[in-house]
Amino acid sequence: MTDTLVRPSASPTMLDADDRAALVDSVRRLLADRCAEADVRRIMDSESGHDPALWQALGELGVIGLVAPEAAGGAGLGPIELGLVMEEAGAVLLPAPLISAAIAATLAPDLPGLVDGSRIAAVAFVGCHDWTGRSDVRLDGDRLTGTARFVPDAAIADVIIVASDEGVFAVEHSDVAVTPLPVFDRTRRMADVSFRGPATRIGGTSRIKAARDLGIVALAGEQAGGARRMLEITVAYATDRHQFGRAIGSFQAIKHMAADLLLESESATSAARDAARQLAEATPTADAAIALAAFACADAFVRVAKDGIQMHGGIAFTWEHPAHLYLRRARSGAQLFGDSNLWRENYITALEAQA
Amino acid sequence: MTDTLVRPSASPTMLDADDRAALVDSVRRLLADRCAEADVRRIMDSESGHDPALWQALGELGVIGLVAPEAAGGAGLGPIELGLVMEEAGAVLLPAPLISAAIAATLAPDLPGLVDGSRIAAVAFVGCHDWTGRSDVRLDGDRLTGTARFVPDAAIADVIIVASDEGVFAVEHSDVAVTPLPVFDRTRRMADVSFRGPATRIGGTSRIKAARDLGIVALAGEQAGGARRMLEITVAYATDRHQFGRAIGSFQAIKHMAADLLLESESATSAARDAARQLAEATPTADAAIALAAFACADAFVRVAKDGIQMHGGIAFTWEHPAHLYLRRARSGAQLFGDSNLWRENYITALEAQA
Amino acid sequence: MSMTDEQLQAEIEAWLAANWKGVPAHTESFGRDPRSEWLAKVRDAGWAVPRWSAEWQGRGLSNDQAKIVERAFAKVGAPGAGQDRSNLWANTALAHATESFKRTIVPQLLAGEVGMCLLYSEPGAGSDLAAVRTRADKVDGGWRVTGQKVWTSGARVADYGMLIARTDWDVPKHRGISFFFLPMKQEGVEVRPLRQITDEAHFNEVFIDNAFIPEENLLGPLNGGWGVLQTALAYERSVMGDAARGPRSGAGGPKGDDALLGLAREAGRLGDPVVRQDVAQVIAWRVLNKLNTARAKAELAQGTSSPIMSLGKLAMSRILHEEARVRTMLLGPESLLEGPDHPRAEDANFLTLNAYFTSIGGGTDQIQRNIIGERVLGLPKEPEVDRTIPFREVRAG
Amino acid sequence: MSMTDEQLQAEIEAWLAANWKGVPAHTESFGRDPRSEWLAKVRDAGWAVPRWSAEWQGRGLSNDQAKIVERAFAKVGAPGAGQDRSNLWANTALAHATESFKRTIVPQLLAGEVGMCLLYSEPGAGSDLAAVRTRADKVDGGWRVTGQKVWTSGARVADYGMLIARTDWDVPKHRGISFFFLPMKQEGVEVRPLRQITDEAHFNEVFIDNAFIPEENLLGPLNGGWGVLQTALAYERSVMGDAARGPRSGAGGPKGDDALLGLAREAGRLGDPVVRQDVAQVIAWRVLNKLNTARAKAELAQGTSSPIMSLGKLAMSRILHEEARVRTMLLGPESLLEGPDHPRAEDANFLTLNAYFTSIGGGTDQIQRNIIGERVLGLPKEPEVDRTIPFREVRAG
Repeated sequence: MTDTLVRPSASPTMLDADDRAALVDSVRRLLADRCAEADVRRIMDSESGHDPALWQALGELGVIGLVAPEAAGGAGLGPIELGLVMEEAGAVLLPAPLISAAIAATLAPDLPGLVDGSRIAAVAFVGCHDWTGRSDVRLDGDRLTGTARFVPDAAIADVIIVASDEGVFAVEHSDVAVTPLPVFDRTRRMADVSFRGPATRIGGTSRIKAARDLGIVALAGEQAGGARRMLEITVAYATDRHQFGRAIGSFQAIKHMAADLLLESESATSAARDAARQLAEATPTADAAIALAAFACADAFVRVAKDGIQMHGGIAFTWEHPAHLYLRRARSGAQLFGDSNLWRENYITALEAQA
Repeated sequence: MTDTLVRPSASPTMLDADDRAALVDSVRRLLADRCAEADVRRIMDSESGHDPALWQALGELGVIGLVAPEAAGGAGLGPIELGLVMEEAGAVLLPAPLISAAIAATLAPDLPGLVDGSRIAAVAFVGCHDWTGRSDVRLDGDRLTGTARFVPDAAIADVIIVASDEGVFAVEHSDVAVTPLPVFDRTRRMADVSFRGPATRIGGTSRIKAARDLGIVALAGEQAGGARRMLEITVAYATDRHQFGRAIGSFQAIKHMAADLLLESESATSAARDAARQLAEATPTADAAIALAAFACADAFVRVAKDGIQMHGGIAFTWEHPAHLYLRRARSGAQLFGDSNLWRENYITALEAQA
Repeated sequence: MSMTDEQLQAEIEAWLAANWKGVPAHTESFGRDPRSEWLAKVRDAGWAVPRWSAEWQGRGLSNDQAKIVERAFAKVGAPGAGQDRSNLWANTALAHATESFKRTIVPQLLAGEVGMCLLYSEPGAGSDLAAVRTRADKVDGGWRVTGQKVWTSGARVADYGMLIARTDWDVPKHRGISFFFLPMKQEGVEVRPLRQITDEAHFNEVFIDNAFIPEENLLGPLNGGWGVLQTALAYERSVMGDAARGPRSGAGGPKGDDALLGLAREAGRLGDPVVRQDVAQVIAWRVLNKLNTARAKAELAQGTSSPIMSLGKLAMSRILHEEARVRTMLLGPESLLEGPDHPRAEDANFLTLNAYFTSIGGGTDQIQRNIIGERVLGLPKEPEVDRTIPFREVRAG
Repeated sequence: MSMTDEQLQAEIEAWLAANWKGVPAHTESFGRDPRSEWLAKVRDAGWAVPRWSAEWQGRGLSNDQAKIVERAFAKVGAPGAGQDRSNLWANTALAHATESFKRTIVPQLLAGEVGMCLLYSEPGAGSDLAAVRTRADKVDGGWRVTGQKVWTSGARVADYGMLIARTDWDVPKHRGISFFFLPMKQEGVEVRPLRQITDEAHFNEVFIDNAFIPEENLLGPLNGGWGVLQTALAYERSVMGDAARGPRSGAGGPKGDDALLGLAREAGRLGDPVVRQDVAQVIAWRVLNKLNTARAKAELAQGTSSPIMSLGKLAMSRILHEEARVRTMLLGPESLLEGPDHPRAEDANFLTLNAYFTSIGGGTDQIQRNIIGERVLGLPKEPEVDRTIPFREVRAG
């Protein structure tokens, strides 16, 4: 794979439709080549849950630095392109720290090595954006103390970026104690991170919400892509599999579930792309759009994965079938920035603020 | 109809299975004779919404005084028998003030004329049992002032029984101002009742909760019976009606909805009967059982009525088809002692109290 | 016809400036159009059907130029332009009517000079249009028709009904149907209003007893009516779009996607976390449906076929039923009421019942899921028991 | 045998007092039973199958008297009584096996001296058992079998498998199936554990390659296996009852209908009104299911057939899936974890996946809705495309 992202000519933050299609296509081809189901299972079963070679390939394609500024060596693209790339990543359950990378590119664009993937960042949201409700990290002079819970990608990270109410800090891996967590979705590793020493302040709080929103947009894209692929897998099975002398997809019980799931997965896609667009354009209604994507995409992916297993029947109850990997991924994403009830609540709050 | 209730021999409050079956059968036969769909429509379209001849027949059968003490001329039966009778009443959408009569028999067993139906009672719950949340009736010396909202059967009542936090009062119809309400379910009339004069105190507050609970048991029975009948009507139609050369009930879309609705209507029946039994036996878990019946039966009836219309297709979108009458009845019952969200909340509270 | 866009724009604007003075509102969707005088003028000027040839009173414009016409009309609020895309009746007649009949009827249809109605559905054949049992028997000079139709809008004022009737009973059901313009104003056609569960009467039953159809009123080939119907249905879908109506009362509170939010606030329920969850979900579904539609349109505009377009009706059905539930929850006991003095209750109850207009009308949700499953997702069809046997032998009703 | 109830009661109690000293726990549902010594004693005393005749080691008791036996055993916790109602294998063999085979096998089955497994499901025929493609071809002295079976519990330790296989390919699918006791301990039978989505392996795949079945191991008539299967399935349903398992971890918090309430309290979420609604609804469904079951049993006891009995599995499926959702909501991020250090998360995640054991296993919810619609509500069956054609021509897999 020697493809490299088409760099935008006119705008630094948005590609035209053709360039966007080329970007998506190049990512899709890389993933088809390097992230087949067997690869996902190999990576998932490895101790680290990380494949450095795949990561390097993503770096070479420019995906890791997708939203990093051009000045920092990134592609300088925006939420729309990130969302589309994540749809591809989500479709194949890519086990790679791309969401962390996107958030880090917003919070810490100048940290060396992040754009090309030679160093990996994990991000701990603590304080008002702590979606776990369980972290107790505080600033004590120039030192951070306490533990950040459920930090994605922390065990493989070279640097932990802490987004707190006191500002953004960077801490080297060697200065923290990382406790990898036994996670239900082995394609998305997490760890608790305990701080006990000096932290480098790399910014104020002004970018934290934008970074979190970008993370949600990336996750929403991943979920939409995952939902669509799970539905494709299910529809293909329902077309091939025969019972009672007929393809099971010819039975209304299956056909009608599929129709309902199409509505879910297409709605998720619309929500994810609209949130990306509104974040890119900084519209006045962007908060609502992001909240909507946060719960609509999470719920859609969980539902498509769940009903998709049911539609398969026994075969999807086996470890060898990929269906449960989608359900696991859907469940981990559904907690990642707070659950759907929280985001429905946030959605109403955003709508009230608009009115 | 010259049937009269089998009087209980051994117990004053509970029939054995055979006598119970005979009771239910006699009620069913009366209703088949006097409360066919055409009768319901005639009564519903009348100004009062009440059929004195039907009421008299119910009185002669002993149904009006079903739960009134034998000493007062009633049948002296209990919640179990009331619930079974109400299942029959609900099945045919009987437009008659039976629930009010049952509550009145508990609150005001000694008021003349109620047991045989020669006088009709309406009951206004105000104060802590005010399910409307909108009544403002207060005791001022020996006078009641303020308005009780949404009082069932008030416009045809000879006496209004007020169940308040200060006790139970009886007020003659001539001493109140009754404003009939334009109701969506014309088979269950309601009115606002404004008090402006003297009220006779007929009891303390001790029986109010039991009376309200009995009302819920009666309503739950009505809802279970309504749900079962609506499902029967729907299944019969799905068996007869042919589309695409097949009975529509042979399509999974219809068949599977019917299966789900059977679960709903049978669960409602179980809930209604269990609440009746626990109230009759004054079990320690009766509060929970009554709360469960309150929301489970209301929700089941609404769902069966709603999905039943959908399963019929266009024919049930016409006024002439009875389906919408069941939906209207389901909707009115679902508010009658507070809505399902309230009762789910009460259920949890009751479970917490048990634990 | 190689006018530039600018020239075209200038010509329309000048024409509108000279001619457009407003018209009475058109309230009944299907009856004779009170704006006929204006519409005739639009037709005669070539704006009614700009994509059609001059022979049919069009201008032979490209789609892009036709859109310029439509936009100019839309800008001043004038009706009647672009009927080459939107007029179900005229398009069907142009495509399928006999030469003699369409010469007469198409110009009249473009000017709304004749009222029209649809005579497809029957009491015995709701979702299954091909099971039509209304019969048309050949007689001298035409056909004699007997049967019953339902769910007909505008039948009381219609001059013609687009009718499907069975003309051959000895072939499989799709192959014995013919398509006609039935003259409605004759003995033998009786229209009775149909009372809906909402206590309105927007629809009629039409009883047809030995009514006459002239030879020239046949559309398409004899026994080829199923094909004509398919193109007519396609037009209809594009014309009618989302047929879901809003709240009935004019005073029923805030409008728009987040009307529910306003209602919840009005009702003092916005502090209840349970209410907030349910209100958020319904608003979300409404917004998602709009986003889906916008995405489908954008994809169609780019020439990509979009699977999403067919989802709108199903989505709307869920939205309407669920919004009715949430409105009821917000109102509590107030939802027991109806009538003009209780507009919020009236809205909730009307919506509860009228939601079936969307979930049943124009193909039930169940039929819609079949269509999505088969045509969009490509799932195999059910075995059809009645597709190959003579209609006489099909059990129906 | 006209013993009074009191005499019977006394005899059992005396026998138990003399013989019952406890047995090792039986952990594997289908393997060879470690309690065989005790079970053989129960059998020989006539308590194992009290309703059967003495010829089959029973006592010819009435149902009511047999219940006295069962209750006496239950009281002291002794297993083995009342297998005339509960032992799937022995009942099937007694009803259908050849004389020579059942003389040997039935006593062994009653004492758990042979391990058993079920060989019905195939990778190509999940819900559609009649579409079995495992073949049994007649050879001298018996049959040779080749095929593949799945979802087999206990296959690793089984001595025999109850097998359905196709013995005639030229008749419609239900009419070419035979039912056998397949000896498992032979070359040609390979058992491989099947890893479930829960990362457990309760089930196996069984690969059968030219394995031998002796003549006498045929149950019921040749090609009459579908009928044998129906009676075996009926036994199985009554034996297995509700097969839904509870939470996997032993330490996963409170048990019982209102376990969710305890979990919500533990998690500090009981103050959240949204949580309270959802928890209430799930508990309600659990309680309603129990009430339904109790009502069904009461109706059956009165001799009225009850439509409710068949609803339990479908109800349980909804309960389990929804409880998994609510547990997840209660735990929030904790639900991301698994393993013994996180029992509450382990329970929620296990339940999420294992709920499919109920909603798919033993007939999917969809099949269950068909059964309820057709057998309970009496709705007409779907046209079956493969019921009358030779199995060879049926598309499957």
